[in-house]
Amino acid sequence: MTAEVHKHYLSGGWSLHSWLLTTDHKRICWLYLVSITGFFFLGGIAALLIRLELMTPPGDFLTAEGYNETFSLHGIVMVWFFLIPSIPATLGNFLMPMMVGARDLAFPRLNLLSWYIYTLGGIFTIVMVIGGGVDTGWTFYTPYSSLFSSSAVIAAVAGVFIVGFSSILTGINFIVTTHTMRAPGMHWLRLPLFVWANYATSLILVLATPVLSVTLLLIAAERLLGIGIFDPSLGGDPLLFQHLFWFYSHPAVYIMILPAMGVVSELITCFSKNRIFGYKGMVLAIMAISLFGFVVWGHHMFTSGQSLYAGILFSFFSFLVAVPSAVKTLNWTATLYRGRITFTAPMIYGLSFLGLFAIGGLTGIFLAALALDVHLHDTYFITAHFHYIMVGGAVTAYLGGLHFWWPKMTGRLYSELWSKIAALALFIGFNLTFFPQFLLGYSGMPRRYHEYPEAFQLLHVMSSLGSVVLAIGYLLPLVYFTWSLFRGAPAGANPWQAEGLEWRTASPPPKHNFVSIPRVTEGPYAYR
Amino acid sequence: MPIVKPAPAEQFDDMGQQRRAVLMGMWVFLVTELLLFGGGFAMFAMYRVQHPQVFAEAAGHLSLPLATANTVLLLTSGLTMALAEQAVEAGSRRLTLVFYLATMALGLGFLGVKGYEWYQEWQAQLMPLPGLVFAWPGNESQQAELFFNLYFILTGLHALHMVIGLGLLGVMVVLVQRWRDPHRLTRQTQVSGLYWAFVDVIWLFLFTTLYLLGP
Amino acid sequence: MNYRQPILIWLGLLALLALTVGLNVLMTGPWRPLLHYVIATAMAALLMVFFMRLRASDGLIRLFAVGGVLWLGLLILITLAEVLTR
Amino acid sequence: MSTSSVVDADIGLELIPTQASAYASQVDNLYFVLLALSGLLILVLVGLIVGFGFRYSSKRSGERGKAVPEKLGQRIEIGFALILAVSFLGLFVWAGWLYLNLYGETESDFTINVIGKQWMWKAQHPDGTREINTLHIPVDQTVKLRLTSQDVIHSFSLPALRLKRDAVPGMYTEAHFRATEPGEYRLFCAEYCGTEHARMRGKLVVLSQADYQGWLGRQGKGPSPEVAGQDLFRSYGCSGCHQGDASVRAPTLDGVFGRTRPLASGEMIEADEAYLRNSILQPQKHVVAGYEPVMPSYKGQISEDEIFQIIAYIKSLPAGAWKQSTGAGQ
Repeated sequence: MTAEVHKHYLSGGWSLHSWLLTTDHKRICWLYLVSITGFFFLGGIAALLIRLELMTPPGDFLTAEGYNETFSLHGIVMVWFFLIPSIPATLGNFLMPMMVGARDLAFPRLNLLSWYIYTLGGIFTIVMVIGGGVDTGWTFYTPYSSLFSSSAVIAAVAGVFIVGFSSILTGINFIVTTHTMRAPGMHWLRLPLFVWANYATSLILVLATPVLSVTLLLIAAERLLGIGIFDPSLGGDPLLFQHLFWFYSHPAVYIMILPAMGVVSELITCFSKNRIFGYKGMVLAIMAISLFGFVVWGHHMFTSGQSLYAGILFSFFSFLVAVPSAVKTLNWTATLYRGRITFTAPMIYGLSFLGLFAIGGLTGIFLAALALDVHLHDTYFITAHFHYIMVGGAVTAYLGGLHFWWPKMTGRLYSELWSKIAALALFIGFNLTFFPQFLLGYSGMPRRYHEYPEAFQLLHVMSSLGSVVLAIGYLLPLVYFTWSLFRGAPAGANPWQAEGLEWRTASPPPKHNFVSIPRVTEGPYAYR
Repeated sequence: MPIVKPAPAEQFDDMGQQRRAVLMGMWVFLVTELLLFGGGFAMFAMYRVQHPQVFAEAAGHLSLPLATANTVLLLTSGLTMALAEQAVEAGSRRLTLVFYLATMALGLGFLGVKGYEWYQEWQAQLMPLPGLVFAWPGNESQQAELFFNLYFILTGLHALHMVIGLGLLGVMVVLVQRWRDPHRLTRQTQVSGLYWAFVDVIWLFLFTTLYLLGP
Repeated sequence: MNYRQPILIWLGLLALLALTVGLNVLMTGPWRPLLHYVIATAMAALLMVFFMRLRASDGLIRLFAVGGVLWLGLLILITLAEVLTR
Repeated sequence: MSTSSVVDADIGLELIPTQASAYASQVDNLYFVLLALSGLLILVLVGLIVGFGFRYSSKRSGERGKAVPEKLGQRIEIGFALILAVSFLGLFVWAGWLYLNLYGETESDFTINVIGKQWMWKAQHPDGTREINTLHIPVDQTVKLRLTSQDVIHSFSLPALRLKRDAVPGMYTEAHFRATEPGEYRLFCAEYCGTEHARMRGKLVVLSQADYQGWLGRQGKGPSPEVAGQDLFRSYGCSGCHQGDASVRAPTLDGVFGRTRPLASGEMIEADEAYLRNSILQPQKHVVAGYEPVMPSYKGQISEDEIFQIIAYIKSLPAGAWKQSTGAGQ
């Protein structure tokens, strides 16, 4: 190494101006990181309140309205303000241009705009929702949301609508960047899987979000102007809303999990020092999931009174969409074979992801099976299933990715011991919280209940205790990450001996990512 | 006029790359717009098959002549916009301005006719807003109301896009007036042209769906 | 400048419009809506291929345009199929 | 807040709820098969991760041998995908078949009408007996549930029968079951429906047939739905057009139920419950051939309860019933 010190992207100054008007994707990543972390802990507090209420069978800690507003807040914040933007807007923003070998995203100013839309929309919603309360759940089912609820539905819907634009802009930016900004030699089959995953996610964002937008717009119009669209008394179809909502919201699940799969592919290859097993298969699986994900939405409606034929068709596709996910799990596991495995914190997150995602995926099969879904629909089994995918899967991978790329983003190392403790606490706390909910679900406990028959108390108490461990697991990284910013040891360009263009530049990277644009001569994960 | 040597924005390698990126970005954006309207079309389709008679009857209460005139206006504005694109490429500032202004005039004409149509429907008491009387002359007033709700939402959403388009053209007129960087203007004109033509395309399907599926 | 092509396209569009409105006035029967949509699609195709320069664009952009239409078709087809078999 | 108004079935925690019907045990079988399959896959996965973790830990030095060749890797992937797809296909068919058994058309012994409203379940038995938040049914009878809602979407959930069906405003949904085990079971509203959603629960009581008859006898029952429906038919003025001499203006309704009717639009439609309901609320939707679309809608004037009763009355009329009665009157 020469002694020459590059000016990196953080050395451009700390003035407010240099952050709030930046168009550097790496700085925008930090803006997102701050907003998203705020929303995550807000949603987390709501979750703890929910678990606290459910310690005892009667509704004694929160009123019925209070409970309903709390779980709605939890759902709305976590789905739209945390999970959907989480990995793409932070890690994706930081890494997409670096991984394809570009100086920035194709539209840097659009990128900044999308952060503003996201954050202002989010703050607006939070203020309105906490001030006025919304009790519809994150699903906004009509006619409850349009005609019966007396809470601040319009504000919530408007907020989600606004944030939708931010998703769309990010999606456009990633798609165009992947298509037009790749470095010389970086052809499609040399892209890291993280790029592929974010690309597929962007396709979903772009194709699905507008349908949600127009649907939410109509709920607002129905409440504000009395223009009935979903109103059964005008001959409106109560299932129409569900169709349009799930046309977005089912693919939205893949918006959350695909980037997570991308992250895990990077983690597992790096810490087993091995090529990914079946790269082409992985790419194919990513694209298959994102496209097939669009034709399974009706599996949220098996009990709703939709046509039985449609139910059968949707069930069939739901079984099909599970196959590529299973193949991916096989490939990750096979990547360990004959590798050199180190159990660093990011790797522990990666392996936790494998286990938790497998449980979440397999219970998804239970729910694709029509008759079984009828019994399990709207019970705690569902709650447990999607938390295994979204928290056990997406959030675990998000944290794993943060731990992996933290040295690159900051140039600092964090405490190894504490990071491993946090990763283990999360794994244990998560299972303690959500495994009992599978049992609750099969025994019949419906979701969104603020009081319940006494027989279910034991399992609820276990779940609530687990949530405390989980909360500690989430707070720890906040502490040692902050500590590392000031006291952490310098990381060097490549602390993990990882492959990938982002590791070939300094940590933190210079303003335009590379001193000179790299020329790519081989595929990703050249570990052997 | 001074010849400006074109330079790409700092994240791009060359002009070709920038042009490709900008056009692709616009097209992807238009796809999202398509799906925004698409949700509305899906709703309409669902209700059209559930209440076929009333919906056909209600379509008969809309003014086909006015809508046809509007379609002519919009198609013509598509022509002038395409000509504006050619004019800017040919480097003629005056012609570009003329075509831009013609496009805007035609667009304003469209909105005027649309407004008159809404006014007529308001007079005929077919506007289902709170505070207004909805007087449907036939049977099944509720389902007719559903039709008119969808009609006003879809045409309103389209009119909103027209207004945004007009705003965009207004900005472009100012930029053409200044004529700073012709390469950039060409790119911007192409993007505005794409948006304007897209609003045309949506209108063609709205016209077909709302006006032509009468009894 | 080449005025010929845009004006020809515009005349074609007006002719198609006259056709579809004429059909609406003169024709009855179950096939009429289908014809309306065929004509609308033809008009949209003219607009997209010439005014939006799809003909001169690279294949990828054409793929996006077609993909968007297909996805919309997916949404409409599946919901309609569900309603009609309910 | 008091919980006195909610009556839960007095049963403890059951990880597998009592199988109160043969169908329930079939669903459980599917569950056990899936549990076994998932357990096996998880075991293999965890085994591999732990095994590889030890065997290929970076602390063990030494050569690792060649990676799996790409061809072989692809074969493994495809083979795994195929095995899964085939077993999924089996599960799909099995689960779909059960689903059709639950919701599809079947012969039933009697029908219970259930209406969801914020925040209670109202059930009505064939003889007119009504109850709230509790449902008594006899054992070994095929019961059809016909559900609707008068406000928002609810969901009628009976875990012991592995049965759940949404009650949707503006729509009839159906499900049937045949309980085989007398006892008390839980009843929930499973679809979130507003403030008191969690209190919209009660119990299902499965009685022996004799006990059921006894229970019905003890209820102070009102008029049967047919009789109540006949009264409503008069008081809403339906008889003015549909009955007697006026029936030129409107179709007669005796014996109409279950028949296929030609419509003015040229289509044919079967006169089932949903059709009759639509004809009351949206009369112009399906006008019978040969009649003018002159009937006014009763939307907003008639409750879901009353519609059930009128339908019961129309169903009870055999073909020609009105002709005989008017003939006898002459």
